[in-house]
Amino acid sequence: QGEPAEVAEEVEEVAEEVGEEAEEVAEEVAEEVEEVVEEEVEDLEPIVIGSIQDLSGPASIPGQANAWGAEYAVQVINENGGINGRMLEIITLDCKNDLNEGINAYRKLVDEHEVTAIIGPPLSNPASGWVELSEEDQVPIVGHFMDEVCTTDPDTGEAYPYMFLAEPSCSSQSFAIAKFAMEELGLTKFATLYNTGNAFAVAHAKPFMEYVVDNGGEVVGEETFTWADTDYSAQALKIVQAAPEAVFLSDYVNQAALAYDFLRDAGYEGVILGANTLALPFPDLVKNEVYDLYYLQNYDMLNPEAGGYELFTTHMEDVGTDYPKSNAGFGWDAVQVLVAAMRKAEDPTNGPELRDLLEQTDGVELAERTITIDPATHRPSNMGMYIADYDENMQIRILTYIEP
Amino acid sequence: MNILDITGLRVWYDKIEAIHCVDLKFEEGKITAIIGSNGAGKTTIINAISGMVKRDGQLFYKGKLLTDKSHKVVREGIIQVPEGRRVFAGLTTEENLLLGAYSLENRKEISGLLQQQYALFPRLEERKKQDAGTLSGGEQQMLAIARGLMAKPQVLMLDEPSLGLAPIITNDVFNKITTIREQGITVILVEQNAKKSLSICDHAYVIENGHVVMEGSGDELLHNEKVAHAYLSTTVDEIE
Amino acid sequence: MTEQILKTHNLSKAFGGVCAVKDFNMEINAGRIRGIIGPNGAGKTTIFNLLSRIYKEDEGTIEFAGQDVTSKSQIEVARMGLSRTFQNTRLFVGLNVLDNVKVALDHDGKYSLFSALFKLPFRNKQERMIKEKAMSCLELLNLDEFAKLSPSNLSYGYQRRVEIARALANDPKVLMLDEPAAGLNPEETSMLMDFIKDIQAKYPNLAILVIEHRMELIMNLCDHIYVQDSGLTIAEGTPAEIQSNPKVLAAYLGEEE
Amino acid sequence: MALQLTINGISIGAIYALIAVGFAVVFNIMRFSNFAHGGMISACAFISFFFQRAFDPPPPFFVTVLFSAVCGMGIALLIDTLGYRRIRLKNSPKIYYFLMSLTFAILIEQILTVFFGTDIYGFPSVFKSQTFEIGSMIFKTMNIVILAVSVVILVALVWMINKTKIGLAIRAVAINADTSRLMGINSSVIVTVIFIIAGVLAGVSGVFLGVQYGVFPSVGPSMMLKGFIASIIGGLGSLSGAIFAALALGLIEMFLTFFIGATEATVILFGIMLAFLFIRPQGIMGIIVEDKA
Amino acid sequence: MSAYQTGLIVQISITIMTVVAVFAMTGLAGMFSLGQAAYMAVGAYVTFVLSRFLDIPYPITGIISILISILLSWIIAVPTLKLRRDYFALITVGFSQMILALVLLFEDFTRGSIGFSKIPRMDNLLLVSLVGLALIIFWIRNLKYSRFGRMCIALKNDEIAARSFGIDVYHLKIKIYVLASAIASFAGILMALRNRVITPDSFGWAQSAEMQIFLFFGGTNSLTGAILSAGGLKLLPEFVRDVTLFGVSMQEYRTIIYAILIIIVINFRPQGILGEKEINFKWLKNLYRRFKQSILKKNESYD
Ligand SMILES: Nc1ncnc2c1ncn2[C@@H]1O[C@H](COP(=O)(O)OP(=O)(O)OP(=O)(O)O)[C@@H](O)[C@H]1O
Ligand SMILES: Nc1ncnc2c1ncn2[C@@H]1O[C@H](COP(=O)(O)OP(=O)(O)OP(=O)(O)O)[C@@H](O)[C@H]1O
Ligand SMILES: [Mg+2]
Ligand SMILES: [Mg+2]
Repeated sequence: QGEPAEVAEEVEEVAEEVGEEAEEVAEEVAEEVEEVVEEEVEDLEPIVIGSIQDLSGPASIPGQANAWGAEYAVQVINENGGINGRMLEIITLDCKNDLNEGINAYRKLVDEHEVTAIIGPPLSNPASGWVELSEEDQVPIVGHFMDEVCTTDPDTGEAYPYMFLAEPSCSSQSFAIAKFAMEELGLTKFATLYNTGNAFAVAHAKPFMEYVVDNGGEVVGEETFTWADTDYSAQALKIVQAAPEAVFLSDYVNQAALAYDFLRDAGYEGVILGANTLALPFPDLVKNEVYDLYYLQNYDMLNPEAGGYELFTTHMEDVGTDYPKSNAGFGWDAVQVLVAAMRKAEDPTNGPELRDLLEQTDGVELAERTITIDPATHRPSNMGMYIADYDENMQIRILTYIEP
Repeated sequence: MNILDITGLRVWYDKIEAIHCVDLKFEEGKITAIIGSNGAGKTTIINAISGMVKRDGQLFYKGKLLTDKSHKVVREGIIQVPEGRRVFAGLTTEENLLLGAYSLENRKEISGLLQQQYALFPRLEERKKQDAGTLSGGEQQMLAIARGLMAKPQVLMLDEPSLGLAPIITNDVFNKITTIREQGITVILVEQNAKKSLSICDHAYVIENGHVVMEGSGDELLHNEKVAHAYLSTTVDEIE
Repeated sequence: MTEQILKTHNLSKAFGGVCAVKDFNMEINAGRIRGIIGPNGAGKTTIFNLLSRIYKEDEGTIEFAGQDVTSKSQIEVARMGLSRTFQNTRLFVGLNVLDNVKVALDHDGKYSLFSALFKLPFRNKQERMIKEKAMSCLELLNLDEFAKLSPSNLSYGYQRRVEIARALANDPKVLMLDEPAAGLNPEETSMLMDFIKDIQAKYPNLAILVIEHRMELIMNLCDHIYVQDSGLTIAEGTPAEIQSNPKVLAAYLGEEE
Repeated sequence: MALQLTINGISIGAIYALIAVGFAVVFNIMRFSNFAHGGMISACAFISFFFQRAFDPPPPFFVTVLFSAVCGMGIALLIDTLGYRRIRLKNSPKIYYFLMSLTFAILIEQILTVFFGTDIYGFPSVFKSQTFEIGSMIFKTMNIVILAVSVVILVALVWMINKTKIGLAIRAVAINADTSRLMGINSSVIVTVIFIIAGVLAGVSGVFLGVQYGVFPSVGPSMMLKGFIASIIGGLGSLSGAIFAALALGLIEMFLTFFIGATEATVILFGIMLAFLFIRPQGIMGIIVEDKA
Repeated sequence: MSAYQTGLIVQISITIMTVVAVFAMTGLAGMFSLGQAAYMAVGAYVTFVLSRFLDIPYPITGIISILISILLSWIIAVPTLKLRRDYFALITVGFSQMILALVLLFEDFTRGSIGFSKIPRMDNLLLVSLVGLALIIFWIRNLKYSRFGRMCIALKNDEIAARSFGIDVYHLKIKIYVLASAIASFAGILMALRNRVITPDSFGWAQSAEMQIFLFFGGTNSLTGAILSAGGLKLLPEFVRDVTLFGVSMQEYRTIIYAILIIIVINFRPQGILGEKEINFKWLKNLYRRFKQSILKKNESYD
């Protein structure tokens, strides 16, 4: 019959034609795909940022929580697609709360890992060494070094171009508690007891006293001690004699707990105000009864309704501790601020561009609230503080939120 | 009978051998003198017996192997009065003496011994509350000997006991050494004053560069021409 | 020529209740050798310590090279040329033998800290001179072969010699030897004696003061001897006088064999 | 007010004294400043804290103190074995002990920091009331206990060192370990005994400091400098001097802080120390022995 | 070279400088001080505080600060060096505490614990510190082999004997201490220039103790030992930074590793790594000589 053979021939011809076309198409497609893929591969190279934290040394507890927060934030961001498709890589180095170490870590990140930006430590000592360096290298630093001197020049008040703070500063925190004490508690006579050797404590106590004086209050006692002292009973006695209505304690929790006990032992029965270091485990550390104590909190950490609840509980589970640490939130927040700027950037690895965008940070979503950075000071302008105390079971109880 | 029998003793300081395979025998209840020039190795031998330096070789004490732990050697009754006094400066004379009796337990016995030493060296009793470091050189030497006797030694090793002593006291000390022998104590005497020590000893060894070069009874050596020349800086005739 | 170089007047020193030296009067002329003997604890070393100003006297005066040195310090009299050895050897174990001798010359080394730091030519010249002088001193005592060794590797007898070499290095006016023959055997003692005589010949103006219990040495060398007992001078005189003095025999020498 | 300040000064002085004695035992006998003492105190504070917390209800206080003393002993032995034994066998200079102790001080603090962090752990309070009042004066119960304990320990130590045979041996070993061996003293054991004593003291101080100031890695070291100063001002070779100096230090510090201020007090205290040593170089209780040539 | 590396080199030269000064003081003259970091503080603070408030260029105030350190160390030395050795260590500890207290007291000038920042940038800091280091090593080496070095060792061994050779022990000690303190304060100025900020925490007695540890680690009697150990131990933490063991980063354990290393060395080599030895280049010279000889010989054989 011969038909099938003809058909077969025809089919073959058609197939050949189609094949040629298909090949062409396939080639075209492949080329296009290749182009696209090439572009994407370029995009997929991760953005490297650094994180300098107190992994060891005297501030390692807050430092490690900070490091955790930053790394966790990076993990979550990457899980959700990174920055416009690009992954983020974070390298954490130790600075031991030591200036020299901090500078070495900074140099290593900038020179060897060529990081785009750096997340800073909770304490100001190492950070103060980067003020000039970051400007010279054009590497933005977003951190939680709450001292004003890390973000603005103490002599001129101008902001250091590459230093940014992602949390309320020491002075705004002190203002908050002072405002609370004067307006809500109606107190006017205050005293302070702090460690002159501790930058954190000094940076709280001084603005606190300024605020009190500026708002018609009175500072009846300013007592100090240094790292070498372990006994504050002489200071406590003097404070009792001066009879203030409230005493402000702004040290780290160890010294603050001691100060609390010395005050109570000396017979002081008034109000005691504290910095955010007086959160848990403070009541476990003091021997006297805890009463009339009000202190600052950055987050409403144990409130399931609040935005940061999940973050803080994850942290507690992850590292196995009983106490929520606001530092986990600090690390998280700093990354959010940085990432927001990177998302807007044309080139997220360009330091000067990031810097300009960071200055315009406005309404960026943090663990709990949003942040807007004041371009004049490089510090948040919209973040207030919670005031908390302890209930009968020594659980944190948030009393109020003080607007900035 | 030999109370102490030493064969093949060697001692090294770092890599230098100071004592080369030496055999020594010490007879019970006798005085054995060891003489030799400076640096010959006399002190080293004494220290080796006390376990104060690392050593090699076999040491038999009363037929049994001797321990090399120095504090245990002392408990065995082998007591060294070290060269150069080495009293405990900062402790009183009396405390130094009491330390000598450290391995004894009986208090009565100790105070008896103390009285014996004071009788032997009255000067020490006068100085008993003084810091031993401020004693005169000779007083320190007396203290060192008395301290050795406080331990009720069976073997007493005296390393240059007459060093820095006045002649009158030197004579005294040598007399006392013979008295000590009479109490049945074996004495090993290392001395520069070869003449004196040879004249009181029963047996003597001459050490040179870490070897025993001669041995014999005290008299024999005293009358040996070589010894007289090398250690007495006299000739045999002069002695006679 | 017989210039009086060192002289004491009623020198006294007590420790607590113990009177170590009482009214000690002594003088020595250049070029002479004098001895001090006495039973143990008589106060001989204390006299040396007083003369070299390690101890402060309770009473009395010391005249050295025509000056009253009672108010001077140990360092000052050492620099004036009063040199000594110690009853127990006190060599500097951290330095080798040569450097031990150099140290004695160092205090009046002429170059300053500045030229030392910058290693100026002047310093090098001075160092060379110091080294030559120290070496010649060692050669004098036949110690040159030990120059590079640490003193702790030397036997006691050699250590004593190094001490003497060190004390001599700085051309002292008075050399005080505290029991130089202690720990030496008779052979070595007689060598030491010859050696002291050599020194005397080589340094005709050097006055030497010796404490010793070895009578052969004292009697051979000294032209005048002081005998101390319980802080007091019980006799003095020439060796012959001393040897036959009954007080000395009773207190110190004992019956000579 | 002056009376209350005096009481407070003596209280802090008592704590300095407890540390100074532990420090002085080693210093006076071994002739080196045992900087590891501070670290040992911290370590014992941690151990006793976890011991206390392991039981419900917690064991009586004196059991904790005892337990901590035993642990102090163990730590002292460990440090001795790892750190000091070889130095001793090699007869190295004293300065190596000092160096070793500095290194151990660093090591212990770091280990504690890495494992427990720098946060402080609060010891549950031992006494029902922290303070009691006599007239208008406020006394801290704990301080009185510490004062009593340090006096008892001191008396026991002074007695032991000056009056017993082992005390004599300890002093002899301190002067010359080699010659002591010739007396039949096992010098190695004696030195170990000294460290054990220091360890026991560190154990006791650890609990007290823990209760008083909380448990954290630098609780010992932060107090140690004061103990060091007191033990030396007290006079080398004198334990009782150390305790007097510690009390004096506490008092002076208290008054200076009250009337002049804490930071200024550090400066003035240094001046006083300098002047004191200038006037009385042998310390409060020391005696000067003229060096003999 | 990256700025990271030059920064490290500067830091290490500063450390070596201080340790070399400590070598002169402790290794040669036997004075154990725990207060050298305080002189670094004096150098750093005086230089830059004066420079800022009086508007004087810092090289000039730097010289003033060194002079002040000299004065201070002299004031400390005069009463204390007459006393026993233990007191000296104590006084220096007290001194370092006092200096830090003063920094806090004059907070208006020093900015207290917050730190004195905005120190000007020095472009050739690397060069300056290397030249400074070379000069200081040259000095101290010369010191060791001069009459002053010998006298120091003599007085360290036996003060009474040293005195009896006319060595003015007291004044010699003062001189060496003053020299060491001047070097420390120079190092302090360099450190401020490197860090661009000065905080009191960097100058505690722990820092001074570290210098002593470095010295003994290398060998108290060896200058080259001191130099090598200071350089090596200071670098160690930087090297360990990137090391992971069993999946654990060693960052936190850096100090522990470092302490254990020191304990091992003191145990098994108590005289320090180099002990008494000095590394010199004699062997190099010898090698060169031998090499030359062998060539000469070959040439001869060709003839
Ligand atoms: N600790 C040491 N290190 C190195 N070598 C030593 C040591 N002690 C002794 N020697 C050496 O060992 C040899 C023997 O010394 P030893 O002290 O036994 O001599 P001696 O016979 O007692 O001499 P003297 O009569 O001078 O006391 C000497 O050459 C000495 O230099
Ligand atoms: N620093 C001192 N403190 C107390 N007593 C001392 C001191 N120095 C010496 N003495 C006492 O003074 C006396 C004289 O001592 P010194 O050393 O001068 O005696 P010496 O004549 O040298 O005796 P020897 O020949 O035994 O060396 C001795 O009894 C001694 O105990
Ligand atoms: Mg000998
Ligand atoms: Mg004498």
